[in-house]
Amino acid sequence: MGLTTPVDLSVRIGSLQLANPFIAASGCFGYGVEYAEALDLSRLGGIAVKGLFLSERQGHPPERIVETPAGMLNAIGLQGIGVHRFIAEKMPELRRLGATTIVNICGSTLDEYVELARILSDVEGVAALELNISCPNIKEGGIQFGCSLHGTHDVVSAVRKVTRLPVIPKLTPNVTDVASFARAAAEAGADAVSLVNTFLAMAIDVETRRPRLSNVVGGLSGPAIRPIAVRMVYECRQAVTIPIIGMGGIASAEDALEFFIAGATAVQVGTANFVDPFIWQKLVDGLEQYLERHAIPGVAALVGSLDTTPEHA
Amino acid sequence: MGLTTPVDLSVRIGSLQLANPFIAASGCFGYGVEYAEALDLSRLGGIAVKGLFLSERQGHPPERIVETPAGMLNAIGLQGIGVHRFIAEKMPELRRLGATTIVNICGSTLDEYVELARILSDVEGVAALELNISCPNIKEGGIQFGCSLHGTHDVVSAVRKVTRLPVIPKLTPNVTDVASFARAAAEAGADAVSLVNTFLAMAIDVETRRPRLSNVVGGLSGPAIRPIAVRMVYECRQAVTIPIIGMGGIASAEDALEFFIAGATAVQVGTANFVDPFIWQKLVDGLEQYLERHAIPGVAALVGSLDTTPEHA
Amino acid sequence: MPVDVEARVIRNTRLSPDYNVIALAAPEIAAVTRPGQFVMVRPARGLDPLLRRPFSVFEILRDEDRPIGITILSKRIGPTTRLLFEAAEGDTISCLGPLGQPFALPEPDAEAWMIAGGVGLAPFATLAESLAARGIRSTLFYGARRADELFYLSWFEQRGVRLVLSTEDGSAGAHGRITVPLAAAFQAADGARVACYACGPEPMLAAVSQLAAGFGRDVQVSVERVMGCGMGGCYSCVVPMKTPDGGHHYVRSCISGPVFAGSSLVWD
Amino acid sequence: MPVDVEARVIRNTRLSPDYNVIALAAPEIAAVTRPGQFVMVRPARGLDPLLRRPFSVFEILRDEDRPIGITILSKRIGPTTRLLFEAAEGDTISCLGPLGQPFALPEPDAEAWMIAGGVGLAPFATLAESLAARGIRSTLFYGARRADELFYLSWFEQRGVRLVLSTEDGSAGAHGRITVPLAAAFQAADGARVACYACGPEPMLAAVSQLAAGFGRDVQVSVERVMGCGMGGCYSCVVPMKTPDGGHHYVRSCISGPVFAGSSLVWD
Ligand SMILES: Cc1cc2nc3c(=O)[nH]c(=O)nc-3n(C[C@H](O)[C@H](O)[C@H](O)COP(=O)(O)OP(=O)(O)OC[C@H]3O[C@@H](n4cnc5c(N)ncnc54)[C@H](O)[C@@H]3O)c2cc1C
Ligand SMILES: Cc1cc2nc3c(=O)[nH]c(=O)nc-3n(C[C@H](O)[C@H](O)[C@H](O)COP(=O)(O)OP(=O)(O)OC[C@H]3O[C@@H](n4cnc5c(N)ncnc54)[C@H](O)[C@@H]3O)c2cc1C
Ligand SMILES: Cc1cc2nc3c(=O)[nH]c(=O)nc-3n(C[C@H](O)[C@H](O)[C@H](O)COP(=O)(O)O)c2cc1C
Ligand SMILES: Cc1cc2nc3c(=O)[nH]c(=O)nc-3n(C[C@H](O)[C@H](O)[C@H](O)COP(=O)(O)O)c2cc1C
Ligand code: FES
Ligand code: FES
Repeated sequence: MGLTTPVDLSVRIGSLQLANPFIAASGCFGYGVEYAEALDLSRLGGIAVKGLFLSERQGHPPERIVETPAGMLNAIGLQGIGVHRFIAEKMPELRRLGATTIVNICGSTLDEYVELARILSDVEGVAALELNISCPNIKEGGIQFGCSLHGTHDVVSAVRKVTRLPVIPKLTPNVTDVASFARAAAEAGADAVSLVNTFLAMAIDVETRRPRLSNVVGGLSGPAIRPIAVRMVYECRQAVTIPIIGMGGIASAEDALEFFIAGATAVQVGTANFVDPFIWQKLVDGLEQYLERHAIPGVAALVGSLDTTPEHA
Repeated sequence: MGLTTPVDLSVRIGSLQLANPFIAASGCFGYGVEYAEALDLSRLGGIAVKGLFLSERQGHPPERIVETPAGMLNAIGLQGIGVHRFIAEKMPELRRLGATTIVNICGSTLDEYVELARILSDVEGVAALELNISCPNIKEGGIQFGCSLHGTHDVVSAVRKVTRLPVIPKLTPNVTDVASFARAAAEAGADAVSLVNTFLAMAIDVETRRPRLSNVVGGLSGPAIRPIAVRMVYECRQAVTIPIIGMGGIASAEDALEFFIAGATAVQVGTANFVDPFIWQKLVDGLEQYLERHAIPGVAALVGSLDTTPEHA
Repeated sequence: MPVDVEARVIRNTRLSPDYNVIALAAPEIAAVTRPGQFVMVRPARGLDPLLRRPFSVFEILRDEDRPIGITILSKRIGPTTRLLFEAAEGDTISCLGPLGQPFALPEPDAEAWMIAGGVGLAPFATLAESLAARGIRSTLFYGARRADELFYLSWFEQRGVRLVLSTEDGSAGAHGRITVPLAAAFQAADGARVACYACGPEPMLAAVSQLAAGFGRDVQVSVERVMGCGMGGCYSCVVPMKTPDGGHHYVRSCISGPVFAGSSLVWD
Repeated sequence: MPVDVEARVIRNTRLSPDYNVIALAAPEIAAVTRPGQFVMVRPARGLDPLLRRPFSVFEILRDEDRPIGITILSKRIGPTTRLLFEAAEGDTISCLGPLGQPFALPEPDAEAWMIAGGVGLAPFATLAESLAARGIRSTLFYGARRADELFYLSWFEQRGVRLVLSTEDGSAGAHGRITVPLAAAFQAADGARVACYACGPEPMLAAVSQLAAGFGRDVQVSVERVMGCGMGGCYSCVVPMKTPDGGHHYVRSCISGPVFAGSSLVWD
């Protein structure tokens, strides 16, 4: 890293301080503990654990994923152990390992979100709540909030009332104007917004003329969606002042830099973690080198620094 | 092709009969004549020519395109020669070459669409009108209609009144519920809908911290978007009975088959034509072989034939 | 602890127009892999294909007993296996592993039956070596479509493995599925202590599990599900495991498997 | 009429850590290409990178006068040029062409100056041969960063081309930009009939065009814009061409170019 003044990789999301801006995306990193053998979890900026309902969920039958050009579809159906088993079985290890744990929560009703938030607020080691109101793969949960401005506002303000943890609604990209959802979330008291969740999509096996996913439709993630996700982060940056956690197809430090420059304070990495579970150190190194090369003191100075003045003004 | 009964590749879009279901997508095939030296244009199902305004347009300054994972962004800005020069300079050759010419029209106002439709209705050799109400790259044209149900309805019914040509509004994917737009179009008297236009997106040069496109944002096309486009065609198929022209990332006969099975009667190919201008014969051959192999008499029998019954019902 | 190795291709041997064995320099993986474990492989440089794919570790390569690499037996069915088929000496292939739960080895006084269908042969080379090292008598029941898709027969014979073969077209061994000679063997084995292992297409695993159950026996099956990550991160690779109430729950075959007791899974 | 050839790599010669010359078997293209034309190339098998990229035809390869292929001079700057750098003999590369408007050749009594910056050398090998075949005296003004990035000097010398070199670090030829010796040559040429050709980075083309204009001369410049299709389909590759009213309109450099009169374009 040379002998220059060390650059500052830490970022702040509401009251939450992250050592670096790289967070494992929900549903792409299990409950975190699965990676504890391979990685030092405390070196990640944060870990958004797999979406949790109040109770256990079975999820969809296989096939649950299919690769598509530069991306993948998933319709896992939020299989999960439920919040109580999570607290009992996973949180102790996450605490022990020093993971900055962001709990991604899903409900079928507003009351369930509130209940989940209440329960988790008392749990040591929970750093923030990410409200999954954007999962495209299940009928009953979340997305009816995420596709309505009122729904978004209501669920955020209801959760806001019962917790002092940072509240981070996760926005769906499957809307006409994502910035208006960021605005609704901010007005309802969100500490930050995260985006994007996956794009509703499908793939067909032309030999059998059947959907490739048992759930028929699934969510598209991976590099394919990155240009749309960057645009959405940029639009939200114009609309709100709260921090934005950007994601969608990040597979390298350079990809992450697009999001910071567009307006994200931190980023999540999902699909690329499947391809390279050791990506985290590479992201940190790449960002550090970039900041040093450009003599930028820290991530904060980079956020939203896109220069859109015409080239020959 | 063996000695079996020839399969029927022809399809019908309203009053328009296409020899095969493969149409060159608007903006991706110039005015058609550019390809006349390399291809026999009469062998294509149809050619949707570059979007035309009433008058000439300069378009955006370069850079106008950038490659992204399995896709590309474009912000051409609808550079074009205007409808009058098109009729005078390009239509005679298109007629001579036997091209089935679909004219893609764009207006800044409803009246301009009507005027364009009126002018083109009297021109010999114009087979259909595609209403571009979905270009994400220009501020003044089309998209204000394409992102509003009323706007879509109004422009389609206004055009409908002045022409007997098949009217095919082209839908944007940048909306929450594309099927409602297909419904609005059908109710307004559209003969078919075509979808998808490109996804609003952006790419950033992290070294200069400037957008890669002069227009800042552009439209994402290519294989990357295919799973989303297939899903949207499938949704529209549930919503309307008029034919659907599907597109978005088709690069092989197999890709096209996904669209037919999802509900498209014909398809357009854009970006893949850049990669392989000789793709048309390969698409026809691939489709023919598929139909023969599966003993399906023609494309019509394939359209919307997706089987979504659970695997172990 | 899995490691990610940019493994150099030492050798790529084509066995047929579809099958190849590719030798990869990966001493870190070779040193610790146990029979039944797998690696997540990515031969592409760019984004196509994007995801890794799972492959059993076929052989452990040794240089005077020092583990230096592994081989993969691959059947060409899509983009990754095409790249593996075409890989040239000196290319590098990203290789993450070893992953998953290995086969449980039998007590020294048992014998072992390995039941392979097609490319399901892959986990049994390392298993055969481990069995031989323990002095356990083993038999390979090996079914394929045709005689020329039965590979590595002498390799197994040299290690003292008894072979029972079948082909769908009758061009070698018994005519038909491997379950036919296997049923006869179960019949004959009577009360003998036999550890059974199976790998192959899922209908074969189901049939073998049911056959074994009929004789009051169990089989360790190695299942092959589409895997997004191989590390427990994505929940794509689940298999339905029986629950006491007669239902099932989904378990991740990458970390709880790929080896399961055949009797523990729901086969449909 | 352009054709698409799955061209076999005959040879791949690395000239430096960044530059290579790749020889491709493409007789159909070699037979009809004229100096200044280009091909759209795609070395990838999968979707990454997706689009073709434009490259000047560098040399025409002949087997006893029969055109059998072409070469491409490539500078490694991104994914396609990386694949071209790494391509091995026997690989195939999809190659669409010839495309674009060629250079206009001068009258037999004129002399010709080719002005190349860096990889802008590429269109001048075929041009030099055409000039030589017409008995036209030619000079290559060739600028690069360093001496070891001046390639094919003896190739041009063998064909009777006079060389005027410059390097940015002064390690060969004049120190600095090629416009310095070029300006001197314009000065000296006075009223002589000279056809000027230029290819290189756009700032160089702008400088050369302006320099020439100052001496009442014009230059045929070959511009290098990002191209989506190379066939006139996409309107990505436009350059601003002067209009009589003092404004400009955008013309597609793939079909109206890549060769333009330097005086016809707007340089900024
Ligand atoms: C633990 C494990 C070990 C394996 N070991 C080997 C091995 O040693 N040798 C070997 O050749 N293969 C093995 N496989 C299967 C191998 O992973 C697939 O063949 C591989 O994913 C194909 O990749 P591809 O990119 O070539 O084709 P893909 O595009 O991934 O697949 C082509 C088609 O086959 C289907 N498919 C992919 N994988 C499977 C599967 N496992 N079962 C059923 N359908 C599938 C896909 O849905 C697709 O339709 C193993 C799988 C698992 C889970
Ligand atoms: C008519 C024509 C002839 C050409 N002939 C040659 C040749 O003979 N040899 C050769 O090495 N190159 C030539 N080029 C340039 C060549 O097309 C690019 O170098 C190539 O596209 C790089 O592809 P890539 O995938 O390696 O990198 P890319 O990812 O395509 O490009 C890497 C970076 O360089 C930028 N870039 C790409 N092309 C250009 C360009 N033309 N000008 C400025 N920036 C660019 C991109 O925006 C990107 O930021 C020619 C271009 C044209 C238009
Ligand atoms: C297999 C899989 C499972 C996911 N599960 C969840 C989830 O439980 N909760 C959630 O909010 N997002 C979930 N997501 C979405 C990701 O967190 C992320 O928003 C999306 O994948 C885009 O990022 P990427 O392109 O880096 O993967 C899931 C994504 C994948 C691929
Ligand atoms: C360079 C370019 C220019 C385009 N111009 C137009 C246009 O003028 N009118 C229009 O309706 N669509 C236009 N489109 C959209 C395409 O017609 C098509 O809807 C889109 O590219 C998706 O298809 P594809 O993935 O096959 O390219 C353009 C697309 C590209 C890539
Ligand atoms: S493959 Fe991802 S959890 Fe098993
Ligand atoms: S490159 Fe497509 S029009 Fe020139």
